[in-house]
Amino acid sequence: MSLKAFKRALWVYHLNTGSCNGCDIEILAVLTPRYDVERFGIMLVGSPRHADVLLVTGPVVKQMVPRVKRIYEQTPDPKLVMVVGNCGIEGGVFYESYNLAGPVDQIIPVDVYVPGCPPRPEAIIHSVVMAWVKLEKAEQGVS
Amino acid sequence: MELLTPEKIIDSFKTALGDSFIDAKIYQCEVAVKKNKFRSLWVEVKKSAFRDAVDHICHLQQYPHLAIISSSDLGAEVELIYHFTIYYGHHLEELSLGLRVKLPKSDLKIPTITDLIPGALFTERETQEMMGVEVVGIPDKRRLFLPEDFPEGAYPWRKDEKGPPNDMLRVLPGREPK
Amino acid sequence: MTLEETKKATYTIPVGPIHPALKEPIRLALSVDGEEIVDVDIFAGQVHRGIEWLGMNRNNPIQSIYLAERICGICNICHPFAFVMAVEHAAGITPPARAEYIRTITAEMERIHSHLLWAGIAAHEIGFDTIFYLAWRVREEIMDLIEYVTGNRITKAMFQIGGVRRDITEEQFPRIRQSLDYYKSLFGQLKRVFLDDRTIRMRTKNVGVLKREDALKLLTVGPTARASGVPKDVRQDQPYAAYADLDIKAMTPDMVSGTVVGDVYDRIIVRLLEVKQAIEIIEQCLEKMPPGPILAQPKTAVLLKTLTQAEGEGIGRAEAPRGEVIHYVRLEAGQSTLATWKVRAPTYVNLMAVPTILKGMQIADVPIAFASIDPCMSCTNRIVVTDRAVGRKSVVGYEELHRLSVEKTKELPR
Amino acid sequence: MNLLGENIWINGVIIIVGSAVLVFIGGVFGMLYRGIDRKLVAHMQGRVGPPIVQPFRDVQKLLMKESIIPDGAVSWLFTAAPFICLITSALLLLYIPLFGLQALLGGFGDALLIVYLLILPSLAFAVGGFASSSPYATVGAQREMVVLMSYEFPLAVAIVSLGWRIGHVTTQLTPPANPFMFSTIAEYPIWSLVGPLGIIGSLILVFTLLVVTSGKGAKVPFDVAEAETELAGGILVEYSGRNLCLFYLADIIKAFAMSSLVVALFIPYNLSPLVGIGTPVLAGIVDGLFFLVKVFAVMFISMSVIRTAMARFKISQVSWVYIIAMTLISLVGLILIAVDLMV
Amino acid sequence: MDTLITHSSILIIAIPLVTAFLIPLVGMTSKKARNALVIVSLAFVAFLVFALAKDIAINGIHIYTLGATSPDLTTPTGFMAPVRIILEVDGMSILMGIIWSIVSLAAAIFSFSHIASETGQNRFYTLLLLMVTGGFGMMFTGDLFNLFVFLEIASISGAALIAFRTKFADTQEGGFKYIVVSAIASLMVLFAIGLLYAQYNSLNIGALAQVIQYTTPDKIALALLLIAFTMKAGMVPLHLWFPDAYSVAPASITGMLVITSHACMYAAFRVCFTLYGGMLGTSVVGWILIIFGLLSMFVGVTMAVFQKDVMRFMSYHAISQLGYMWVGVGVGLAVLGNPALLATYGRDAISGGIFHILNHAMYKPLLFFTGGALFYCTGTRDLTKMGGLAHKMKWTTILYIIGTLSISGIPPLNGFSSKILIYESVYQFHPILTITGIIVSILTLASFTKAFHSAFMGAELPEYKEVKEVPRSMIIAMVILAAGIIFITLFPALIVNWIINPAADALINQGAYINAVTGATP
Amino acid sequence: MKMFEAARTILKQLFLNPATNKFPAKYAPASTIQFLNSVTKGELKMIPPVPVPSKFRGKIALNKERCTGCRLCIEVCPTKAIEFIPEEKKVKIFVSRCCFCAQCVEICPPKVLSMTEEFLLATYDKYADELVIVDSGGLPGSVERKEPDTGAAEKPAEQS
Ligand code: SF4
Ligand code: SF4
Ligand code: SF4
Ligand code: SF4
Ligand code: SF4
Ligand code: SF4
Ligand code: SF4
Ligand code: SF4
Repeated sequence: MSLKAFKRALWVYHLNTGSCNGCDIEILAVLTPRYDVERFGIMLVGSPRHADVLLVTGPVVKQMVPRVKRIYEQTPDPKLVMVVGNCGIEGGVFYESYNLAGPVDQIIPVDVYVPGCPPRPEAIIHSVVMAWVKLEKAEQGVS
Repeated sequence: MELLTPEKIIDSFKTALGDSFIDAKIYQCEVAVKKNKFRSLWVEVKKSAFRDAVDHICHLQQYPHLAIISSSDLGAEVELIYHFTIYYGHHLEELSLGLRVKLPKSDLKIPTITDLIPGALFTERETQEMMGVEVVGIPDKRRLFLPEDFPEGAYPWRKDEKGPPNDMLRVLPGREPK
Repeated sequence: MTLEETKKATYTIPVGPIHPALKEPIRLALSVDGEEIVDVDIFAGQVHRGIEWLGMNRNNPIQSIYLAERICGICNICHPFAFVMAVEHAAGITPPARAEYIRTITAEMERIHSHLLWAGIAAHEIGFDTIFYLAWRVREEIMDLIEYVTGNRITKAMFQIGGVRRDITEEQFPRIRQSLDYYKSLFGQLKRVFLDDRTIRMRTKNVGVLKREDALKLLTVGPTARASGVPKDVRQDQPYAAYADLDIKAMTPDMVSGTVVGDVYDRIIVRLLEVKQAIEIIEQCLEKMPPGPILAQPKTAVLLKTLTQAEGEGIGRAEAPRGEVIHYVRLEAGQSTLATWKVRAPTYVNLMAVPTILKGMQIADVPIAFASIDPCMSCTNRIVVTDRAVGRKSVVGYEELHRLSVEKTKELPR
Repeated sequence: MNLLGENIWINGVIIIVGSAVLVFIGGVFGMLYRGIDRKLVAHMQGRVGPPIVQPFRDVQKLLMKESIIPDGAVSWLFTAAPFICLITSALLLLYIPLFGLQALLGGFGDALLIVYLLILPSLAFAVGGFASSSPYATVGAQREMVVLMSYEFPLAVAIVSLGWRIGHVTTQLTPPANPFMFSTIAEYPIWSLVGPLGIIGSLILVFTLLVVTSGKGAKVPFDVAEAETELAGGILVEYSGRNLCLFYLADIIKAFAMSSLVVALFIPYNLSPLVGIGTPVLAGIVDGLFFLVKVFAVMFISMSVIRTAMARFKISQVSWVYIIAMTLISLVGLILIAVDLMV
Repeated sequence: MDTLITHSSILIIAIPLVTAFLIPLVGMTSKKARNALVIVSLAFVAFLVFALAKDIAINGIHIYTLGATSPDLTTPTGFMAPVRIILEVDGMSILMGIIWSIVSLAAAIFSFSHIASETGQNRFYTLLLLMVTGGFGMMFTGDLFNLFVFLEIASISGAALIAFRTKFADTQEGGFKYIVVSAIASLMVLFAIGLLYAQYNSLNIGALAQVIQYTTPDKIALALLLIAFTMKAGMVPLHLWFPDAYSVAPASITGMLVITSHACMYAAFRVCFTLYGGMLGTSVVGWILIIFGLLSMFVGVTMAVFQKDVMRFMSYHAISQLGYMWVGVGVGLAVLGNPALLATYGRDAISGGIFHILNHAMYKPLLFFTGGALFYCTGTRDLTKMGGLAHKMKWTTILYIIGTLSISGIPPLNGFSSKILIYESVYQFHPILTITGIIVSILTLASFTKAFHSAFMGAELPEYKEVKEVPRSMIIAMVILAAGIIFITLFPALIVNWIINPAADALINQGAYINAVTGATP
Repeated sequence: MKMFEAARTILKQLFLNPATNKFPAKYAPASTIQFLNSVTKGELKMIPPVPVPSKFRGKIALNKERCTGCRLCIEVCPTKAIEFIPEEKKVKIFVSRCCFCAQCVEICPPKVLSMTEEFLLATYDKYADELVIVDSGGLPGSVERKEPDTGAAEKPAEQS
């Protein structure tokens, strides 16, 4: 199975698990004319069923755990998970609380981390490049 | 509507509440270059006269703005401050008015004011779930922020044994707890 | 969602919870009859992070500035702004005047970015993606400016108790003015696009009406209140920082349209006017900026000590793009952490108006009507996952998921 | 209508092979046009936009993805709907003249058949939505039905008016020609039959059809059934992988077919007679290219520009636009043509 | 065989009649035997109908004179006009006969399970067969008075069948309404017959047609006949009783009632084309049929949208569909006096209308049967109470879809073939007719999809956990009709050439009918 | 004419250059690995991201040698991103926890911390070596990094 087309047509579902919105607006910014990731075939979709990539932000509060898992399940294979922002990666400023279950990689497997608080839009694009490299390596590994 | 000075407001509280009026203070500072004044007014009343005090505020302005109820765990008692702002809509005239009531931990009850100020509902619900203060007569008893499965009888803002149970506290992996 | 809910006549459509209204995402349960909304219930706290608790359990108030900043990534000037003011009042610190001006400038820059962001999202909500792109493209200018002035696009980290952390120097003024001129030249076009366009009018006029009475009763703040004709604006009523030196007037829609309806369209007007107002405020600030230090106590370590010894309480109020932010702080002597910290975000109160706004509307109006109070931003649509039992075969159980995730964390294709 | 013609086998083989080729070519061009459309829209929005081959990549990717069937769904319908949707969309290509040639099955159906055939993909689409049993998909499917109903009003008026006017000429012929046949329409283009009033009337009908095309293509402002911000993808919420891909393809083909229909009805001209190219091969190539240009023009106006320049309507506004406004406008067109006939 | 065919027309009427009276006897012995008897007799009747159809296709109009030495001896010596009871079967009548035989057979099979839980089943089948008799009689008779008699037979048995399920209160009301309407219609028919008889001393249609003058009493008679038949057929604005009666009958009977509507429609056509025919030189009557037909289409479909009761919902659609036939045939009637127009589109319009009768007779009973199946399984006719049934009733769902596609005229199904025939002819009369037709069929589709969603789609409902697919006999009955749909779908040209066009010609060609009965060489 | 305002604007836009900054390449390369290799080899040029201003706060850097181990940075860090290494009396910093507030930079008495301009940090491993700062050496722009020379050489507004 070739991942060639897959990697150049990544549809993204954005999932906020309790972030501060900072990362979320930068994710949106990535779609806008200045950065325009649609040129890479990336689209934001409204349903995880259509998604290839889950963009997760936020430190995962307890209420969100089942939802995060369900969305992960609803996303058809093959899929990638990218965590945007340090609070999703390691909790960031929210590292200690009575209502946290994160970080994200404690709940679902994560492929690419995008550190930053929030990362610049280019950093998010860079993470896409990293994802491509990962996919290409996986493909080489298979063949 | 007549705009009273802070001092006059304190006087009007005294006349309206009589004995139930406990204390009041005015905080004032000067801002920026023109040194205009930023003032806030803090009034403390007895719990019994709490509703009268709110009623009185409603007479100072028809729709006083209730910003939030803050609550502090002072050890033996819980202090609630109802943060009002009045006289808004007038340049430089607005006042922040904190209405302070102290509740002994043995009797954590406060009457609702949603009948006077419908918008007080959210903050009353929050106070109820976060501090464990029972708001008597609140029209919507549900929790506001805390999840369904949050343990009964635990209140995040309490600093005593009723605070969030230790096993709930979670320090994300990689950091030691404080 | 249970079965009854999927069932005919009136059924319930869940909106949320992956949505950060308030300080936290939110879930709305809409009871719908056909396409009409008959009832709305709000479930807040879907991603309650316990920020106030965190703040009360941190080592010192300086750390809490950054917590306050992350209450929300959009208004991350106004929360620290209100927070530091509250701490300053509690500890009796007076920031230098220059710092007040710099604070004001950043706050107004944020207002521009936030309103443009909102404009884009609002357009997106009504499916007008071109305007979304236009607004966000125009917004990049202010983002660049913010990055230029503060060092980061989103989280600005400008505030320090007793002042600001970075100066705005004379050399930087031209660059700032250049951006402001850009916006001034563009304002006419923005106004035409938003106020004259056919489809936008069709989707926003008489949609999501909030009457003045209701606005007052439900304690709404910010553009939501002002669009309903309540001239409430902290910058005007109880001015703080450099606003006290300027003469600010609360913007109401009648300034453009002559009447106040309180619908989504009016909220657009108010926000547009405020963009213009913000530009003017920044210009005035640049003009009047006094010289002097930018911190009351430049040594952070000393500041920490002062704060540990301070005792008192204070309230800080700031007019965020979405409305008034209030922080209450109580400090106890000998204790470095905050004794009490209470935050009131504007959406907190505005949200109470949502049922009033939505009732009687169509499903199609929900995104735009809800977005019009600007609950941070609106991903009312980010809702797919309902609690309904469509969970299908669970591909992987929790245990396995956990294992998988741990493995993946380790497996490193280098 | 005579399917039982002689040479049934030869005809059958020709038809089957021809259909496959045609659908393939139509699909490829459809995707290409979708790519161009996305590119142009992006440029109009000040962006670079995806490469033109992007739709091919999307399709390829969707095909390799897992297709999940949700628990609550009526699974056989849920899986059948995308197939039906694609097949019926592809069917359109067989009945509409493409590339300046006759329609492959042109002898078996005419413009009125197309009016009905156009319903099928939308119907399959809606059924798929109903079968997903998700509230969003259900609302989406209901909206799809409303939209379908709404634009069928002006569509019917436009096509029947056209046929009626052409029929005034062609039914007098011996033997009379069916004015709804595309071959007849091409032979007697409406513009050559009518006077100035009729030209205005016909222009109005063209306008109607363009707006209908926009709705048919389910693009903003008429994309209420999928409304991403309201319904999170609407009908398609529960679809994934191959099934989603089929819908995606069907949508692309439908848009292409719809634009070709407008071309076939109102711009049935070929370039080769005009510039006087005699050799059939060359003429074919020229006409084919000219056809692509015409379709492009229709698509650009009815889809790219409209969807860039407008906000999404509410469902009530969609039905208002079509049922009231567009229907009245198209009736005005009909009246003008009728008046033109009298004077 | 020849003898059989010679007598087939009377046998077709007689066999059900005889069987009807045998049923109580056989029914006492065994249920199975009775069911077998019903099937066998109806199947045999169907066989006869097809045989007769073939004969007519080859030899032209079939005449049968009761009591005459030779069945085709219509005019006894010494009489100028036929006096005996004459059956006259032409292309149009036999088309109706074919329909009636198929639907009644399917209805009977459907009833076996559908009615199984009711008491008085013998009575049910007796009535059913009587109704079959009445129907055939109406279609085959060549005599106005006999038409009246058979109409009465069909009406009374129909009313009794509607009210058959006495355990539901609304059935009584429905049956009552039906009988009242029938009685009024009968009275009007009887009065009209009186008017005609008084003038011309004859009741044989052919004979009358030959001599009719179109005097004022004739006009009154025409109006009365038309009102009576259109009322019984449920044309707007005389449709109000229609859903009330149709929705409460057992579904199998509703299916048959649809055909009795067609029979009344047929009677109206006969009156217009064959009886008055060339007399109606102006297009007034045609226009009346067209306008009320359009009204029926629109009112029917818009009323249907609001119905929650699945059977009422379908009844309104029946009204709407009947409108197509009125319009199609009406256009033909309107241009009957103009041979040129008749040739360019009039005949096609009539063919379309008639073809639509055939198609409607397939999909509408099918849809009523699926409605009955839903009722059978859920015990309710309320669409809003149903849901998620596709999970359980796959066959019913598929059959419903076939019916829906067909009624909405979705290509390539049969409903489309007839509609397109109508559209492509009537637009030349007036483009609005075609536009309305298309729009109504879209509305039809929309409302059927809505009902489809309410009943079949969505998650499974807990209250229908136990629901199973309906019994096999009901499925078979529905499949018979679906097979009819598919057959027509596959070979529309065949059907049009062999059945529909002859029927249309039979209507247009008044002379042939007259000649057949008066014996003059055409 | 107002109604056509939008259409005119967008049609005009059709012929203008898009506002997009094409980092790192206009379209997705067929093979990213090859693309990156060619970039390292200098055969291809990567289109650079929007330049960062001088005050930009990117990945943190630490001059380990001069760290005194005073722990003030730990005291003030809001994310617990800084860990003390007791054996060496030095600190290490986890970039994947940091919130880039630079508060530690400000408080550090010997000024051995600084924020660099590096922000393309995406990674497969959040504890990768480059994201755990132990020593960045005598970093360009650590102590040496001057207060921003403001105003000079700032990029002008990028868009029309
Ligand atoms: S990483 Fe930072 S900016 Fe991003 S969501 Fe978390 S706290 Fe907000
Ligand atoms: S700020 Fe208040 S509501 Fe928000 S997370 Fe913290 S405690 Fe909860
Ligand atoms: S109003 Fe919203 S965006 Fe602004 S700070 Fe509060 S939560 Fe953030
Ligand atoms: S885009 Fe992100 S921050 Fe904005 S509303 Fe949606 S989830 Fe929230
Ligand atoms: S995903 Fe949601 S919030 Fe984001 S752009 Fe789309 S609709 Fe808006
Ligand atoms: S920059 Fe801020 S968050 Fe990062 S290590 Fe320094 S103090 Fe901690
Ligand atoms: S503050 Fe500076 S010197 Fe002190 S431990 Fe931290 S890095 Fe080292
Ligand atoms: S120890 Fe005190 S004097 Fe020395 S650098 Fe730190 S704060 Fe300044």
